[in-house]
Amino acid sequence: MIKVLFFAKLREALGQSELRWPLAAEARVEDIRQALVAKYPQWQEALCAPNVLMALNQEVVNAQALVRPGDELAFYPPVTGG
Amino acid sequence: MIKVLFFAKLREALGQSELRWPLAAEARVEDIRQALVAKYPQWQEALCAPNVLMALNQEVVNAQALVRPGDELAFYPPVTGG
Amino acid sequence: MGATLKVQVGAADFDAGEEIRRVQALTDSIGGVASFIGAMRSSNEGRKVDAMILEHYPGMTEKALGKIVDEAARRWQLLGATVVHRVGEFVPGDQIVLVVTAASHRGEAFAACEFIMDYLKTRAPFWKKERTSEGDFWVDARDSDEQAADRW
Amino acid sequence: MGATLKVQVGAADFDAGEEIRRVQALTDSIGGVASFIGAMRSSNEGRKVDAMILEHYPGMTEKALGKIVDEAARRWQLLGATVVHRVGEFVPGDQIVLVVTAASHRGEAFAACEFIMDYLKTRAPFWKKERTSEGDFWVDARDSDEQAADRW
Repeated sequence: MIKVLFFAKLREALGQSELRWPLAAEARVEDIRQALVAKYPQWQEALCAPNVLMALNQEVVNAQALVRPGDELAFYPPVTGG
Repeated sequence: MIKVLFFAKLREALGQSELRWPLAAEARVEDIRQALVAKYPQWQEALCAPNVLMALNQEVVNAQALVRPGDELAFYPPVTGG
Repeated sequence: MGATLKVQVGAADFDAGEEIRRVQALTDSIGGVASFIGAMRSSNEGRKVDAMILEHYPGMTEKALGKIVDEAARRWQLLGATVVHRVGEFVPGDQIVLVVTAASHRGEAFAACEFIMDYLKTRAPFWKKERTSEGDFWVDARDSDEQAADRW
Repeated sequence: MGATLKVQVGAADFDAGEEIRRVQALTDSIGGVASFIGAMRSSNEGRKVDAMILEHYPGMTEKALGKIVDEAARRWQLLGATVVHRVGEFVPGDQIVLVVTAASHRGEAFAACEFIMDYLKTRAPFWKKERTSEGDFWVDARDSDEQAADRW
């Protein structure tokens, strides 16, 4: 099991801020994104947009990073703080 | 008559902070410096040092600027504020 | 000597003068303290903004800011630094972010302060949503912010 | 809109927080306020300094600072700026100079603040004399300050 988080515009587009996702063995971030889209096809456009960023255990990663059971994975749009 | 001012290290080297200098017609800053040195030869080294700066009526000028009766002329070393 | 670094994220407003004083008091080796306050403006790109909501990623925000400040302290040998970033709802004129940096000389303090702001703008997980008379809109990331961060 | 610019030279200490607040309060078009405080350090180029005397050219100082601030306001479209420069005798830790600049965006506020400091260091008639256990010494102008001013 992993925790998956969505923020800001992406959170609103998906209508969801957090979910638990079954994960028995390690997988790439991109594999998990594709599995999410397979289950929720209406997420395709927002979740696979080229500007979507990813953080694994609160560190920025790219789509090839390895996710392990127990990890926290986040998807979010470009940041606009400050 | 003009007012001549000296500041900081230059003031200490000349042993003087201010003097009145007779000026009947306009003259260049350099002419006044040479006249001062003619009267006070011991000022030569400090007053003619290449890093000495000049201000005429509180505006930075070069040695060719024209001084008129009633003006305020200042000589001082490179500034070190801030 | 290690630098004293502080990062704070929360809804509470800050007192810039007080935060600056704390940094100044760290050591009398400090020759320069630079600071920056970001505030909410009453208009953005030509449209009037009534309010703003700032969302963040709790936990990651503090880590990301901590890393940025550590990096600045290392690069410019800071003697002290403080970052306070607010979250929640804002109206025009409200303070949003404060960065204070202290170093022996002004060049280091200025560079570190600007670096922290540029990195924070492009690397810390905050998102702004503007409330206008025509509805609520998420603020788009600016290319100019990305370019500013790429300088360093 | 014209910028509100303030220049103050005197012996009195300043409250940076208060000066920043005054600039912030000018208009809610302000998106960024940059500031810098220069302080007296306990050592300079390796030698311990017990006290410092700051001499200036009354009258010209205010004019020179006014011109520098006007130039900064024009170049970076400032919404407000304040410069306070103290004179007299100082001990380590004492505040010497404060520069505050406000603009719509942070880049302009930072650039103007650094420009004012760089110009002030090389163009305003102030002179520092350091008091050490080996006697009093006039501080020499630094080439690095001249180079910093030449950037702009």
